[in-house]
Amino acid sequence: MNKILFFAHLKDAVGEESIRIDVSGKTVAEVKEFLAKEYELQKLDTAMTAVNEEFAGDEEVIEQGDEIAFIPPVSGG
Amino acid sequence: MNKILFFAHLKDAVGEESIRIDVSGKTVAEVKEFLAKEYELQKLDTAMTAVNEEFAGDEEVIEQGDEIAFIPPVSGG
Amino acid sequence: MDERYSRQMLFAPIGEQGQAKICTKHVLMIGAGALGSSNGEVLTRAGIGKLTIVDRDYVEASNLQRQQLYTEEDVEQKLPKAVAAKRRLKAINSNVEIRAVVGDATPEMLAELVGDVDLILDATDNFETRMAINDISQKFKIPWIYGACVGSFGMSFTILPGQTPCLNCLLKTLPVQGMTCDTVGIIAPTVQMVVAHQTAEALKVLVEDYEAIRSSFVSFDLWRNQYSSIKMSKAKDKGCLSCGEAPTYPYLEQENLMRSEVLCGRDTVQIRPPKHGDVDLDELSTHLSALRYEVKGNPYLLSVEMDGNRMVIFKDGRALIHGTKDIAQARSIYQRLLG
Amino acid sequence: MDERYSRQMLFAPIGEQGQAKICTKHVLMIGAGALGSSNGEVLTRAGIGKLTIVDRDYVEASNLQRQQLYTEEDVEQKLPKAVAAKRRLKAINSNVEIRAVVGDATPEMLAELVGDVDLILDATDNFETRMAINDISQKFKIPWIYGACVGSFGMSFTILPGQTPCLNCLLKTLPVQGMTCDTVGIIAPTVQMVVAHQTAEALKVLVEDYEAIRSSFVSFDLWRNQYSSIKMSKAKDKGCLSCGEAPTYPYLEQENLMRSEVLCGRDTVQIRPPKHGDVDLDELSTHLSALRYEVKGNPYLLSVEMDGNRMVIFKDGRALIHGTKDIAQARSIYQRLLG
Repeated sequence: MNKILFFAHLKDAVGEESIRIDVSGKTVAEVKEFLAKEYELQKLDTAMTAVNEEFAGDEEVIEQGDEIAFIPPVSGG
Repeated sequence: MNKILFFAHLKDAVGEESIRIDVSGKTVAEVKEFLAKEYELQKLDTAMTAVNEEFAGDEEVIEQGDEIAFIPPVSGG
Repeated sequence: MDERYSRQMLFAPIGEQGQAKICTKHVLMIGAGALGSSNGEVLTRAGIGKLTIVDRDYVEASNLQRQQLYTEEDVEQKLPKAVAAKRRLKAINSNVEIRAVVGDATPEMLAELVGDVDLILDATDNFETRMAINDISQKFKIPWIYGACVGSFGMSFTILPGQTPCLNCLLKTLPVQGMTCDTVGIIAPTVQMVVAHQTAEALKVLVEDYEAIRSSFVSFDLWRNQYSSIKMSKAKDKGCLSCGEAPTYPYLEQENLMRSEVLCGRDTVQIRPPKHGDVDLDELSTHLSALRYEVKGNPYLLSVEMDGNRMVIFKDGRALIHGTKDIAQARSIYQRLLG
Repeated sequence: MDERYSRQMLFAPIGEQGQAKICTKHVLMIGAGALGSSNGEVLTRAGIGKLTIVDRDYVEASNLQRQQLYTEEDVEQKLPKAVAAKRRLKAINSNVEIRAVVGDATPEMLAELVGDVDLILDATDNFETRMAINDISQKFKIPWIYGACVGSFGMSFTILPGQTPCLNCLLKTLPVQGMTCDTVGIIAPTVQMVVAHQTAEALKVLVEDYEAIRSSFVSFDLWRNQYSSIKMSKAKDKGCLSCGEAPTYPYLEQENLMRSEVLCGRDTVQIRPPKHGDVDLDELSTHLSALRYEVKGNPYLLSVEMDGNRMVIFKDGRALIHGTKDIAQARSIYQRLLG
């Protein structure tokens, strides 16, 4: 099982701060694609991904128990 | 085993951000007394205590695996 | 108005309705130092209806490093902070009604000012005033937001009467000696970070978005890269004399307050803490020497020369401030050093 | 000076030595909007030697809700932000040398300004300028501090050439459309919190306390009560064209920049992003309507009336800004809406 955390407006789009779902074996890119479809999230492809509070690239493979978070970079200032 | 986290100037006084030590079975008050002696910390009696990121009173008993943190309230402004 | 607050109304949790609420609300802010400057500016820019500012000090050179409403000219004129703050805030937003009160935030004064107040913002520099704010908040059912900082370390907690634990639940007793900005220093980013938390919570209270209010106690250290958020519901104490089932509001009572009196014919103010404490004179001496004050002492007392005053501090917390008959000034000096 | 910075020198990690360093350092700040106002004020109060401020905009009423250096008078006078900022900062600390540059922070300008600069502070409102700052930082080996915010959400990351990953490692490509303060709003506490992180890091860089520098990427949401700190060392990409083994500094090259040109005889500026994007016109239309702009559109383009200008945005990111021949103004309008 994995925990997926959503930050900022992603939290509102999904409707929850976190969900529990098994995505072990998938790459980060595949998880993004899956979630984008499931929750109609448009901007996941530009979101930074953290696995267990550490930066993860698109090709990283998720393991059992990993906690995944998505941080959408913003440009305002 | 327990993990004890030190914030702010307590981190400098102890010399580390966290230590690992078994204090299960002791109350929060007893842990404070023990640490105060061990590390010559004067102000632990007024520090707020959190166990597993939740407020804990002086009489609360520590269990195996609990993570303890001390936050010293300050008055500046 | 639409144009001025457009970016704030675009923020969905505020919107037009939230802005309309903000514009009718009255905030009482205790203190116009570092936290007060910055809190006051954020709320004034946000367009609150009325802001009452209470402060007993005047602007000094050492304030300029972090107290964002003040300029070199305010220092030259030795303006009271509440007055200098009002002047700048009016230039920023002339629509906000601002009342400047120069004086000590005693329980009596707080009770007088609190009439139509929707929120009390803590920007004081000592626990005694905070405990009085805490009791006033409970007695009159007005939310308040605790904020404090020293060095690179800061904290905040939102207190809603009838819901959250109160400051007395957390502290149980008045800490005798805390670190203060006058003893271990302070950097401006710490102030900004406390204020970010306080004003975000203030906006939630003002637009009545109670679900969004932070129920945890936040603390952080910007130099040591720490951040912690502690769940607080277990701290609520039914027996608490401030917020429990049979409240007595102890910090509004004379016997629990710091007493101060002008000593007859001596140009000296005596200050006595409510309980006999145990001041660490060695540590205090080290800090004050680092501050370049001339410090002499023995195991029973410490004598400090500072800016034309001489303060003698005894081990039990009692102090004599020589060279003044002004009680508010003497209390300010005392609390800046002893927290 | 001793008195003025006494509370900052009392803070042990700065001390007298740190203060002496701060007073000799030169910071280049790009942008004088919300982040720029507050960053500039903190550093000026802290007593940095020299501050160079670059900004292309003038003060507008909608800035006052969060841009802390500006007053109603600045709006009336339509002062350029860099000029108004300098005026206020000089009143706050006349010891700091302040240079105000009114203009667009192009790669050429950045390369010219960067001579003796010790640190670049990011206070811009768009990724294109940030990527140029990032390449300049790598090319000239100058640290920079990324900061950004929108709504109640903000983030910061400290980039040290030769040590940490850079912004190009994280983003890989320029995001076509981000949320901006002009499309989804912003509250002032978010600004203060980003600035708290940026200025704490700035002070660490200026006093050369490299051990204390935060190596994680911080992001937070003050309304949703979130805070996250992500370890970043794995993000460092050896093949990165900005900081890798064979850097080409792509965002300093003309072909990767947004192009803009005055259309001959038409009082119109055309803007073309470096790559064909895919703008979500529906979403943009919704945001702009909420902002009370008059918006018309079809599946291929959107036409927006705003403050005397009309902007036509095409689905590939190209835009025409009618009613101006001023390229800097046109770029500002474009980037405020499209990020």
